[in-house]
Amino acid sequence: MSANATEGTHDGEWLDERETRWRLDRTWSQGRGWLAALSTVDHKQVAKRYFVTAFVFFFLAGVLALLMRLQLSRAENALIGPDLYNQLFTMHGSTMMFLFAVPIMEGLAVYFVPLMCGTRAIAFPRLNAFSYWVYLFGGIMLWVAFALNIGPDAGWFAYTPLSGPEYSPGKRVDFWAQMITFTELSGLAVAIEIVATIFKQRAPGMALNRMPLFLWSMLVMAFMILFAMPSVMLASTFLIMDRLVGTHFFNAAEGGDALLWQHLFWFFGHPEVYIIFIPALGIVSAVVSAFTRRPIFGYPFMVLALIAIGFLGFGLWVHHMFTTGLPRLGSSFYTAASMVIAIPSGIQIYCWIATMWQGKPRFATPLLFVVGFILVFVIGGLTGVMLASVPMDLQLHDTYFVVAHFHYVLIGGAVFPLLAGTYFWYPKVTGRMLSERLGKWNFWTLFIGFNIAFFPMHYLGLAGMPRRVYTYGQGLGWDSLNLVSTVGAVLVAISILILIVNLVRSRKHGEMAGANPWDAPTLEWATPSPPPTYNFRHIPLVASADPLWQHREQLPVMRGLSVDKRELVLTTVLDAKPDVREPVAKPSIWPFISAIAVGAMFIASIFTPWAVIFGSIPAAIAITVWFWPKGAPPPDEEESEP
Amino acid sequence: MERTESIGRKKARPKEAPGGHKTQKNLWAWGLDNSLDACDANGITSSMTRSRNKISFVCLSPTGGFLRARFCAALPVLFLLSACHRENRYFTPPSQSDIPPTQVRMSGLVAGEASLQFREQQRREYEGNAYHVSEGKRLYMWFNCYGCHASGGGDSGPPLMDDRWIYGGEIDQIYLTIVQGRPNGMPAFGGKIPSQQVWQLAAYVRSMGGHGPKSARSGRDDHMQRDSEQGRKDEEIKPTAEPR
Amino acid sequence: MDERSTGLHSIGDAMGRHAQDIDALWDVMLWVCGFMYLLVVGFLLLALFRRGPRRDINDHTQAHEERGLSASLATWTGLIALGLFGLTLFSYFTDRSLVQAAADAQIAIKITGHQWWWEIEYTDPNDPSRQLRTANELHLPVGTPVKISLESRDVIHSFWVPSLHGKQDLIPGRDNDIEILADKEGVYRGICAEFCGLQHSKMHLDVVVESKDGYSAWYERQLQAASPPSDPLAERGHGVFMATACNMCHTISGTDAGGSTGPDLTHVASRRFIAAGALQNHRDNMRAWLANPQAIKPGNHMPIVSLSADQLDALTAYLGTLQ
Amino acid sequence: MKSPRDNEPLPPQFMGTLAFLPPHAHGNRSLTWWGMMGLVAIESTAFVLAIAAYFYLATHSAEWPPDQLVPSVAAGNVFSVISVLSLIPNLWLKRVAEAEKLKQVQIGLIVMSVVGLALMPVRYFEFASMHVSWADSAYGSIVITILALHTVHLVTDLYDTLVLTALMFTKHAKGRRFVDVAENALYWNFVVVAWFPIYAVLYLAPRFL
Repeated sequence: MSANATEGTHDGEWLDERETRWRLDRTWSQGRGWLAALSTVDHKQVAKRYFVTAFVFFFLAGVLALLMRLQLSRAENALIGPDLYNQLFTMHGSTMMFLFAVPIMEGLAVYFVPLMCGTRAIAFPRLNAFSYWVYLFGGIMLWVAFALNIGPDAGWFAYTPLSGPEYSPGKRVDFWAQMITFTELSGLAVAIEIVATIFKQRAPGMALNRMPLFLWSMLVMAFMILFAMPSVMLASTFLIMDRLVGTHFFNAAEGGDALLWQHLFWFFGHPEVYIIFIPALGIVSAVVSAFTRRPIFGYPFMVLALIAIGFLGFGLWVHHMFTTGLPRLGSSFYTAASMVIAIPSGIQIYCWIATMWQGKPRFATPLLFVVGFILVFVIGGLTGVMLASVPMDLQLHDTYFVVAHFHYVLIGGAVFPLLAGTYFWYPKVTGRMLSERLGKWNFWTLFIGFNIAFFPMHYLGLAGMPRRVYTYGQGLGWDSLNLVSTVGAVLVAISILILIVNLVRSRKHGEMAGANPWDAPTLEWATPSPPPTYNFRHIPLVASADPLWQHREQLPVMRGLSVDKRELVLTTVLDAKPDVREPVAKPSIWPFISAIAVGAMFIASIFTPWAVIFGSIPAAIAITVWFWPKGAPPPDEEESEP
Repeated sequence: MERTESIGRKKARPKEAPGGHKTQKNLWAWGLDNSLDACDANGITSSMTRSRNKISFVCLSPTGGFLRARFCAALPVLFLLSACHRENRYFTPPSQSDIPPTQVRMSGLVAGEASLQFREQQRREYEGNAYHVSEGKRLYMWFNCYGCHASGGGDSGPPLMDDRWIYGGEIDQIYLTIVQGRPNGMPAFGGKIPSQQVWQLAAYVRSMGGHGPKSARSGRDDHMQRDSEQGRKDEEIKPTAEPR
Repeated sequence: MDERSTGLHSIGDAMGRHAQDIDALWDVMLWVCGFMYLLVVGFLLLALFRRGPRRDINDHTQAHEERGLSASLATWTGLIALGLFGLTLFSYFTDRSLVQAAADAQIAIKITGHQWWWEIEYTDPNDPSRQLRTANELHLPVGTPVKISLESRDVIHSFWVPSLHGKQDLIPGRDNDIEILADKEGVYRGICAEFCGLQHSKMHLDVVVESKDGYSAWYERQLQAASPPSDPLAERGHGVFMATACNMCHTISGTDAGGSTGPDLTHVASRRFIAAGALQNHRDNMRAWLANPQAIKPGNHMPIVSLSADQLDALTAYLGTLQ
Repeated sequence: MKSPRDNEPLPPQFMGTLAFLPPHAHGNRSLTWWGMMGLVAIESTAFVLAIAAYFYLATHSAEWPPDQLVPSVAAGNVFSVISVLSLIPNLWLKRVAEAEKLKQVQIGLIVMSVVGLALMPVRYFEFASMHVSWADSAYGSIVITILALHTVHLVTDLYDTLVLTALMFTKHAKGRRFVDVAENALYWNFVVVAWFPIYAVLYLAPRFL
């Protein structure tokens, strides 16, 4: 019976590779046309949408940053007024954190985790499609609001009571709070998928200690999302309830407390930084390994360091609140905890450099960005150590020193690795190489421009310049360095334009990449570029952490999965022994429709609390249809997705 | 004064004549747009907008590409228009006269065509703007309206959140009441409170009674909610979704 | 405005005990962190460009230097831990010394944050009647520890005078305080450091540290009620002040003006700046401010009051007499 | 896919077959279980944080609850008793679902649907027995919010149970659907277990704080 045909065999006879491929292509086809485009559940397709969407938001938020730099380029500049400026920096921060940094890391996970695991699909592919749509709608909502002058203006941290009903009239902050709901819902869904994929869908033989460091970092990130994001969802719910239905969570006069917001927000907000940073560590490990042609030195230390960072990241939130007058002894504890996190970070840095020491570095663009990452990020880490100290923080808190610090951490620690990853994996995603020449330009303009833009801010902060000011007086002595900083920002913008040119040009005209252009060791390179919908024609059998370096002639694989049904193999958590054959969901339009229903409910609830009740009905219907099994069930099994 | 007519129900938004009340420097020069000018593109507003404090990203929408066109087309125009005005922060008074055309009339119940038009205009201008209403709320506390009228429930002064008005409950009538004062204790604030602030107060007073678009009204206060035992009991019996 | 007139506002210009302690900590931090950075960069460059045997994946000989690298990883980790431990200790003891209260603060000051200005109240512990209210300009005697209690009327602000001490937030519903001790006479600039809305940028504060005598003289002067205007122009300005919106929000003691929502103007002419540090206090600036405060601080709570040119001149002249 | 020669991956070397693996499994061998655990982790965190917020606000208030408005405990007790008792049919349902016995599963689902429906009016009275509105004070806000948060879980699980009950009476009632039923039963356990700290916070804490 053909429905039971599996790769390698057909009714006991061998299927040749051609036939296998043809059948798999047919079985896993995502279809054509706009309906198919909205229905796709292919994790790579969804991830590409994440990439593009997040990059567009990155670009837009970058434009806002440029506007702010123009405004600050001289004292008493009248280019932008306070109302717009406040919206600009709020939008810049919110977009960069919620609509760019986290989603692009999630997108990266959605694309590469299944490939590195050697599986055919991500766990819960329909949920994955749903989470992308929710993210997209949330982002669009925020930016449409901004275009309509309903842009939030209370800062990306939205401290109460400034963001509360009395001091933020209108709907601006409500849109911000709902955007949080959208993106966190999306993020939480992705986290569940990543955990399930990594724990249950690794290729047979890929025991935990053979997992690439990239997978470890994504696993830690996913766990951090699970435990950090509920906090901000709760906080933003409290906020929007204070604003819309008159609760008193943050109203001191009625027993509420303004600092409750800060605790909840930073209990999320600090892990958030690590949620962005830890995947970047995974990228760096992958790139360093591939471009020095060595396995990463000290693999167990690296894994332990990642996990340690994940845990410690939850113990630091109070260091954002040293100036609020909390008990000093408690604060000192957070100083110590914040400093301790430098140890695992230091170990990681050491292990990468040690790998470079042993291996034969190849100075391609990805490695350049990694070197840039180390040079820039370590500065950010060290200024972080300074800020962890209570007395230092009393002086430096909320100054431009902090602005410099976290841009060194986030651009250094996330954007540089992301660009390394972009140059590294673009061939896998598109099948073509990015231009090395433009890549080098991209790197040097970014590296130089970034330092020109942000290094002077350290000094500005020490010179007393506070954050979030739309202008500053003449005679305060802040003019010239601000101008320098603006020049640097322009250089960064040029660098990003070079990147865009490179990305667009190479899509059509880049050199063909082939399956493994860098001779990298992990499983995503064991399949053609770009990978087929089903990722792997045969499920790899893994015997080491660097399977493609171990096997040069032939790749050990397992046969036996169906070629006529969407199937993948579940393995055991620790040793990755094959355990269960799991059906995979087919494309469906219902995640998209559900996302619309949920989005409509969220947006309507800004205007009336009743929307939560009435809006949940269409959402429930849509989600039910999504889960309801379709078609006649086969004798003993049918496709579906929980 | 320049007014433009609506292209449909509810869409008309009076805009003020050109005047020297731009608080922020012109962004045109930098090629930046103003969302109100996006309204202009729809032929709704007048030639001049009051506050250039918005960059329009309608042309740079977040998704880019194919989604953009579809998305822009789907934007409900009405929403766009109301949002433009509702969320603006107007820091300076309009340059044209905002003194009600009809003069002192104690009953305030009869109004001519001109004053009806004016009333409509001021309602849209002030009641329809979240910032004005919230400024009115601040001034309500600052100028101690609270002292006599409490949070609208009334105390030694009459309540402001019901439908019973001695001297008229329209925005221009409330304006005149504040400016001229009324017998039995309401002082005249004319000359003591600048005209725009009086309008803001009047808009806030109107919003206490549930007038004006809901999305422009203020949320709860950041101080004690209960002025009196009575108010407390009311709230216990029936929690309101829209607390004052 | 030149740099001298704004007062010192840099963390490096530490003129108070607390700021000096923190500055000392900064120096240590800078050296330790700088040293660590150089180590990293040196190791990185060496790792990338060193000559000598390198092995890639095809070379299966067990790397000889593996052991050496492991040992130096331990050293490196120990070095980081040691450095951090030292810094934590140093930070901890600095913090102890910061919170060590001086025996008895001799002057009690309360600062209340408003959107977007500072209200300052002095109380004389010995004589409650000698209480005074001023705004945006804090006067302190040199070498005297002062305890300032910090409150907010609306949103969260943060009190920060970089030359004297770190910041402390003013949070509605909470009582915070900060102790400062200025060692040198001079003028220092205070800045609101927590984002507080539209005019967060223009919410500055002048701290004038004087000799003890100078301070007492200032205090006595500030306790006086405003002297009645002498020349006719100022007289007219007084009339304008009382007849228009001004006295709804501002107090001038000795007159009928008793508004409490705006800064106390009894001695406004004695202050160095107006509008919370936005403008130097002289005639032209005052007139421009009165004519259109929204052009100078868009969104601030002082409305545009329509006054004729004559009225403006008179009002400016009157306020100029309030020394 | 048009690809150059070197886009072909390494040729396969077949090492074994996966063909004999079972098509579905229960408990932590199934993906559904892991998805459910993810949800439980998220929601537990939300509950823990909400409870933390409760105590945070309590320690920052002079009077807790304001005006000694302690909630009446009757409805909460009824809810607790019913939900504890519901664990009996629920655990049984989970067992029969894992054994894939259709008839028993159908019965169990109906019982659990009835239990869920029965709890709804009780929950309604619980809101009333708080004697406080969310708009009264921070106490009212957090109490109502925590109760509402738990109610959301209750309603979600009830809806899920109703849908599964319908599903198990159709032709789809086989194979993996039993996994879904078992995991839904697991979720009900979570909803019940989560109730106890919430009960303690809502009803007992105001009496002892």
